[in-house]
Amino acid sequence: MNADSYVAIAFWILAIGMVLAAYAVVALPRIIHSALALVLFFFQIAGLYVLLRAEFIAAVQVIIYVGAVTVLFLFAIMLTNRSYAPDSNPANRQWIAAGVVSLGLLGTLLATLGRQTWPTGGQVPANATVLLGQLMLGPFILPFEIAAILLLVAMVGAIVIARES
Amino acid sequence: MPSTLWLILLLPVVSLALITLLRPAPRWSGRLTILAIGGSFVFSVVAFFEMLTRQQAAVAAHQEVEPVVSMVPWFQLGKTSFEVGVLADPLAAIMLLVVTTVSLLVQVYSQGYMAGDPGYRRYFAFMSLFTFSMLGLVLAPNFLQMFIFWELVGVSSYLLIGFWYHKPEAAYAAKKAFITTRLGDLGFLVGILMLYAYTGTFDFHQLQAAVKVGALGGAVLSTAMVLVFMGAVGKSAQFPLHVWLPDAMEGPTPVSALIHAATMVAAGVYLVARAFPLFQAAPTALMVVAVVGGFTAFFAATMGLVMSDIKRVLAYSTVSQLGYMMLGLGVGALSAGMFHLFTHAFFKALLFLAAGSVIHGAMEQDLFKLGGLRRHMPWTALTFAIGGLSLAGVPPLAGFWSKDEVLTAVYHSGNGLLLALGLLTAFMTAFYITRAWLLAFAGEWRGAAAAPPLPPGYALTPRPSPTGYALTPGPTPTGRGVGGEGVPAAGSEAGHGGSHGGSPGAHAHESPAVMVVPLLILAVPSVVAGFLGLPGANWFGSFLHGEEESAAEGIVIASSVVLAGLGILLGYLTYGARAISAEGLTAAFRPIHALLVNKYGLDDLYGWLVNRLYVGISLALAWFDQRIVDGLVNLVAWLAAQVGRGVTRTATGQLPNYALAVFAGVVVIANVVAVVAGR
Amino acid sequence: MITLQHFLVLSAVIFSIGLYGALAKRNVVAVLMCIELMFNAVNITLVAFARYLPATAGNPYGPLTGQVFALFIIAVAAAEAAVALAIILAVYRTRRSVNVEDVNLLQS
Amino acid sequence: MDALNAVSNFISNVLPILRDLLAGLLNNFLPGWLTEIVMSIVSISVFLAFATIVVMSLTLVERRVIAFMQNRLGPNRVGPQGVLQPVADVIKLFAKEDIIPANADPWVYRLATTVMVIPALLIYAVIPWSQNMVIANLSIGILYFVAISSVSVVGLLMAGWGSNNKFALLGAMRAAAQVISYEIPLVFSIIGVAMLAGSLSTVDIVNAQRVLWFIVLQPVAFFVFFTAATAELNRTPFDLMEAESEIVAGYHVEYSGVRFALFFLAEYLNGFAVAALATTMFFGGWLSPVETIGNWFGWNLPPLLPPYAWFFLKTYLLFFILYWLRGTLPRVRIDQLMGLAWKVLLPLALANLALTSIGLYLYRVITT
Amino acid sequence: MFPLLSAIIFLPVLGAVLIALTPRARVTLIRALAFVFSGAALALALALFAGFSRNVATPQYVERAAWIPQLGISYFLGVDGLSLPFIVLTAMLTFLAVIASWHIELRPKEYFALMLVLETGVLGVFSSLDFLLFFLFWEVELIPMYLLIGTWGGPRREYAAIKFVIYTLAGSALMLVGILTLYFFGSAHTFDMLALRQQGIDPVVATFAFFLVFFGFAVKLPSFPFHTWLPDAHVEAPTAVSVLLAGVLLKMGGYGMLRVNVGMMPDVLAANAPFIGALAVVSILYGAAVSTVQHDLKSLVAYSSVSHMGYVLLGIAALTPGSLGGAAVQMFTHGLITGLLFLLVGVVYERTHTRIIASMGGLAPRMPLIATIFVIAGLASLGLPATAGFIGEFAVFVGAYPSLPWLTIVAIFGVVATAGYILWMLQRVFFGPPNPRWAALTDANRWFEVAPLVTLAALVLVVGIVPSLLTDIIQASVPGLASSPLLTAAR
Repeated sequence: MNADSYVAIAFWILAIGMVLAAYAVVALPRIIHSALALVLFFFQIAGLYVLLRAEFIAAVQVIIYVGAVTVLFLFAIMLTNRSYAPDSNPANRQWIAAGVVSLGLLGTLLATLGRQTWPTGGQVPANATVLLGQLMLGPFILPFEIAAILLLVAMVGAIVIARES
Repeated sequence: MPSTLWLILLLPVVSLALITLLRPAPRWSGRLTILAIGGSFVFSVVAFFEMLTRQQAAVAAHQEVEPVVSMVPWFQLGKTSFEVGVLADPLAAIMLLVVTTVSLLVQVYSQGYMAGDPGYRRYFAFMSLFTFSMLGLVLAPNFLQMFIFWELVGVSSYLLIGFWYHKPEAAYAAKKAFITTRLGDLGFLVGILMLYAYTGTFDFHQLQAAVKVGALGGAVLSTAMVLVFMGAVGKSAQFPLHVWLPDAMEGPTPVSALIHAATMVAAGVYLVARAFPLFQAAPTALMVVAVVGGFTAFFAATMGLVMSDIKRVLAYSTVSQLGYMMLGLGVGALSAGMFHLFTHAFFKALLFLAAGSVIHGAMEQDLFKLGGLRRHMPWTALTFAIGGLSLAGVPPLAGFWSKDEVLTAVYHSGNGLLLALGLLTAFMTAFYITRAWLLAFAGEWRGAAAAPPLPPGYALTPRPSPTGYALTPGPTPTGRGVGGEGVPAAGSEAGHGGSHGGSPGAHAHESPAVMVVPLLILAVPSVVAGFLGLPGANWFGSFLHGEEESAAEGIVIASSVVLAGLGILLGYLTYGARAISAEGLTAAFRPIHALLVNKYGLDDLYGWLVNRLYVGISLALAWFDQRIVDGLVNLVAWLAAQVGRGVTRTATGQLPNYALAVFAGVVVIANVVAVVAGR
Repeated sequence: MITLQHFLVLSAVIFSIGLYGALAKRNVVAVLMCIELMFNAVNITLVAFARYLPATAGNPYGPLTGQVFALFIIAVAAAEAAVALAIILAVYRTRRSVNVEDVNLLQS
Repeated sequence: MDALNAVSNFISNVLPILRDLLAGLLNNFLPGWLTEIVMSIVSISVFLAFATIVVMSLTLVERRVIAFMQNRLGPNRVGPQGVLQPVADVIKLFAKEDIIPANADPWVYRLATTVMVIPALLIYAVIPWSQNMVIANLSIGILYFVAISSVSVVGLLMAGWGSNNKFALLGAMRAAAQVISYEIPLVFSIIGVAMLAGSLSTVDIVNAQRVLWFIVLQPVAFFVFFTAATAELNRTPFDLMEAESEIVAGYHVEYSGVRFALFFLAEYLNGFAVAALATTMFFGGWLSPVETIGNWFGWNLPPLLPPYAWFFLKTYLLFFILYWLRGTLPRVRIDQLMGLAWKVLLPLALANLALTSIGLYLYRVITT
Repeated sequence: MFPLLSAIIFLPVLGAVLIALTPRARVTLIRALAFVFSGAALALALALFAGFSRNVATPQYVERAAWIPQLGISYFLGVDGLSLPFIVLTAMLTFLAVIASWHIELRPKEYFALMLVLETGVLGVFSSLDFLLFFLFWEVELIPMYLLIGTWGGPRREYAAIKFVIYTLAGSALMLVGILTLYFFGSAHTFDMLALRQQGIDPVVATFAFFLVFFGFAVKLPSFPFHTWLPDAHVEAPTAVSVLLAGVLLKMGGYGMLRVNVGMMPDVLAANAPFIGALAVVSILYGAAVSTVQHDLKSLVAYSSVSHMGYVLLGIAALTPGSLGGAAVQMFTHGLITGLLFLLVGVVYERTHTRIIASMGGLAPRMPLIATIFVIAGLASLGLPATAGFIGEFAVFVGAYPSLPWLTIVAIFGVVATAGYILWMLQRVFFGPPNPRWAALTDANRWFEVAPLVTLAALVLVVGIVPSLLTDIIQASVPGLASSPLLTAAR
């Protein structure tokens, strides 16, 4: 019962949970349930990040996805869909083709992954969060600033678009 | 000496530049031109005598005379250095003399002839340009410069023929002249390129040296020289490119005298003379020259027999005489050809200027409408007669000696057919010039003096020139002030008073002194120039060659004199004494007459070739361009549009469809890449 | 022993599920949610790479850049979601529908 | 002295010592993994009991304090001075029927309470009761708090939606909007502290205040934090989503019985957590002020109280401020609410951040 | 060192920006800005001309800065004897075009700004020594041209503009493939044009790349059978745009061929010389023949461009030092002459409001200055000595004859055909009896009409009489273009 085992247990619980949650997002007949499944999914993925020693990302994941994005989704659903009917999240006409393509992509990805030998044994530095901060404000300062501008623009844009004229 | 030559060359340019840039008063532009050309003339004389001294020194030393050369680099491209410069040898010196003399006299004459023309200044600018170009051609030390000035005299000729551009015929004739000569220049250019490709030089003397050392010769040289001769054919109006010259008479008469009789058309002859050492090394080419010359001489003379326009008669005569010169050169007699050029320049200029005087005085140039002018314009009649007799080859006038020398050379060459052609030509020449003189000066006035009709809105300005009515718009009679019609040229006022509206014939008058004096001056060399080349005492030939020519042949002299006499007699009998009915002759030879009047149908043939065939092909190509080439382009565009329209159906506007397609594509491509890459 | 490959397979599975949803859902919000699924699937790979790739010489941050990318993706995803939902609201106001198939102005 | 030190150490670290004792005991006869599971269950039970007691105490105190402020008595019948009143309340609530509205979305309706309570409990993982008494000393502790507290928004919306009641939905959306809006100044105010401490870990932050509490350096941040937190907690004067006069009782209008109790529990747990974090970030956490002040003058004063005692003392004092506010201030209007967040708190927080950065930079320039 | 080239290239675009910032109503200021900035570019170009070392074959005034070093792409500028004449020509013609556009009434702001942007694009093409930069500028030039034709053009302007753009884009798309082929399959793996000259490449691949690039340039040149965009574009384009199109844009094609096809792949060119030479000869004669029967004055001049650019192609195909130099000279002189011709057509059209040759006639007495300059331009166009037209043609012939004798001889017939259509056109437009319909017309009498005409006419004569001004520069680099090490190795 070493650390690896805990990681393995946690991974499998999270992985199965995530796949189920993701499937629920796609499959649940009510859009609000899908959204809630998405919340669950986001939470689990945060857990996965913790497993991957990316606590900061995990926190950000929760703050942004659970705290902001999902809320936006829920708002959008609540503002646009007043119905509690059980078929608010239907599939469209091309769902079979979509399934085929998705399975094809999955097969392709899995085949590709299977053919490759992947490196093991990397180590996340202990002060990862600090390093992350240095990275963001050092080598990645430009993308960082651009992301900031992007967010500003997105914010202004979202307000302008959503405002009732 | 080089500076003299440069001065000769550049003085007309100076006048051209001054006229163009300063735009002086019209009469000043005329005076400027005369001054410049006078300067050139003086320096030409200086150069001639200097050359004479050198030549005598060379003869004394038993050497070939060394030409005076002065070169400047022009530009360099690739491995070729293009150079321009001046070259003077006896040939050039004589030609300079001819050109400047005739030019000077014609300019003086023009002051009277062109007086009051709205394009007076332009006329003299063009004349300066022409003189410059001609002198440049004469002084050219290499084929490149020769070609350049060759083209420039061509364009001067174009500008001057089309001087009265508002006449459709003039504009047409100008274009025809330029394009026809350019056709010949094409051969000239290819010939030059061939020579250059084989020797790497354009220079006459280096080419001669190449021939001497055998670097150049055989079929290559022959081909090249025949091609070069094509240029001469075009410029000297030899068969089959002679068609432009008669039409070129649409230009002002002094232009015809200077350019299309005395100097420019002789450039072809000069070219052959200049390249003579090369021709000598290519006997085939020389043979071509002789045959073309001989045939042209005869051929043109036949057409001269039936022309009714006085200038056209002279034009065909020019073609014919140029054929003589070519014939002379072709049989290897450089000095004979050049000598004929020399004398011909004077008497033909004289003839043209006299004809101009006739036109100026009588405002008519149709021989069958003229008549009896000897009473009204005696000086003109006299000088015309002198020129005519010289042309006809009546001893001891200049034409006799030079033509005789040519015929002698032909005789020596042993080619009987060419000799026969030459003699026949002499007969016909005598006949048609007699006919022309008699019709114009003898008898009674036959024409009217009505002014030609005018397009509405334009007023006829009283001007002495009948061929170029001056047109100025009604509301603003002075236009932009180009040569106001009220400005009289020096000395041209005299005798204009009743120049129109009078009774038939009564209005004809002698030309002003400024025109008559050049006639008289030109009459002198027309008479005496031949003594420079007397058989046995051929100063001319020895100057050119540094050695004596072969002696005269009595039989040739005799037969030519007899034939000329017969020609004159026949002419007199027909048109003077009316002993033989001209109409009867015409009727008797109706098919031939018709053929001659129609110029052997060559003009029609060329017209058909250009206007029907070439334009037809061009129209077909234009259609091809529009429908096929562009059609293909548009077809591609149309196909693309159709494909687009077809593919548009897949644009359902449904994002999921698009996304599905994208990812399906991703899957397919990824797998294809994986399979292809084998990974 | 959980290796990188586990995460990658998980990511692939989730990505495919998300793709299916994005392609097959009629509700725009659902489509967007599925796109978020795909984003997150990608993020899993990035963070997993950051965890498992060995550090390279000369780069003191090592594969931590994977986490940086994940952060940027999160930021962009947030911006995207905000704008997309604003658009959805705007569209809903004019068309009274959040059905993807009703938004077909692109149709020729 | 050794004995005294040992006693003092035992008192200071009573819980870790007990835990290690128990774990060592269990290890003797259980396999390692089972020990861990048992220990986890024990810890969770202890924590839950503790949380329940805290909340019960808070409700009681609140009612008494408010009553005092309003010049009345408050509950004083059950037990001495009414200390057992919360127990009575709990029994009453648990005994009530769990009603699910007919039109509700049952799953969402039920899950909503869970989603509300679990994050409230999870926050406590990073609260440092003392140097060693912290459930998980995460390197991103404060961020963890922010992250977890934001989850409750989902619970709010679930409750509002699941009830299928327009008042509930409106209340939920108001609350969500409010919470999200105030989260932004909240985070910005935290960053100032994090910058001063150079760490996001709660323990590190407390340790960074050994010389000076951050309330001195970051008064503005504290103001922003506390205001924003109050708003996040939906407490007066920011309790618009439960404005009875407008939307009856907000998102939990349909809830009753044990589910209502859970909402209540979550609310108070959150409130206490906020107070605890404010203590941690601005008031030196478990650090004894006596010791700190003594250090200024070079005196080696005793801490007087165990660290967790100091911590609780400070936390309760801060929570008292919340009572105080409730007793003093009227409810704000919705536009004032949003305006305060975006136009006052956010600029303040940003200005504070900028000043802190400059100050830090200057400090570094001066000291190095 | 002062970045003279960058300054020349980007001054116009700076002017365009300033114009864009100027209020729409201040037309005079807009014109003045266009005048000043194109004039400044011209002044700098003349400074470049003066400072250029005539006896150095390699590029001068080089500016180089890494741009995308991973791909070997750099911001690499320089002038050599090939590019300098065209830089000067571009600057000058744009300046004159700005003057000639003085009276534009429709959206002058956009017009002048676009014209300046166009100038930047073209100057960039002529100055770039990096292939990708070259391509970038090549494409930059398209859009302003599209808008200029499409907005200020004649009745079928949209059709012409789209045709122009799509045709050129088709060419440049293939050219890009060619560029990439050279990049990926060559040994140098660079976009540096100088380094590309030295690189080794598989002959088959080189042939492939050669024709891809060649097609792009042949469209621009334009060579038969890719020329049909040209008459449409010219007929519809406004005067000044036609001037630039013919005077400058076509030169990009020939320039590109000299720079790329000759400079980098002379061996492929040598192998295909008969084919390309035949294309050239067809262009010459076909262009001349089609010109002859055009009804529209402008499309006549346009087709004459096809014919004249055929000489350029012939010079390139012949691949001798002289013929390459001749091709470069011919391009420059064609720029002057055709620019002048289009200006003249423009001023005539301004007055007559028709370009149908048949409806003109007898214009010369009404507009003597225009007629005089038209005759000068026409004579220059037909290659009269002492005008600029002669130098290029003659040099091409002299250079091409030893290499491709028969094709050259056939091409010389083009000279006669040119004389035919030019003189016939002059005759029909200006000569003959005065047409009362045109009795009220005036001569060119406004400074912005007279100045460009006189300047260009003077230049046509100056270059014709003192060609060494031009040839000294071209001689510096152009004849050596074909002597890449590769070619010498192949032979």
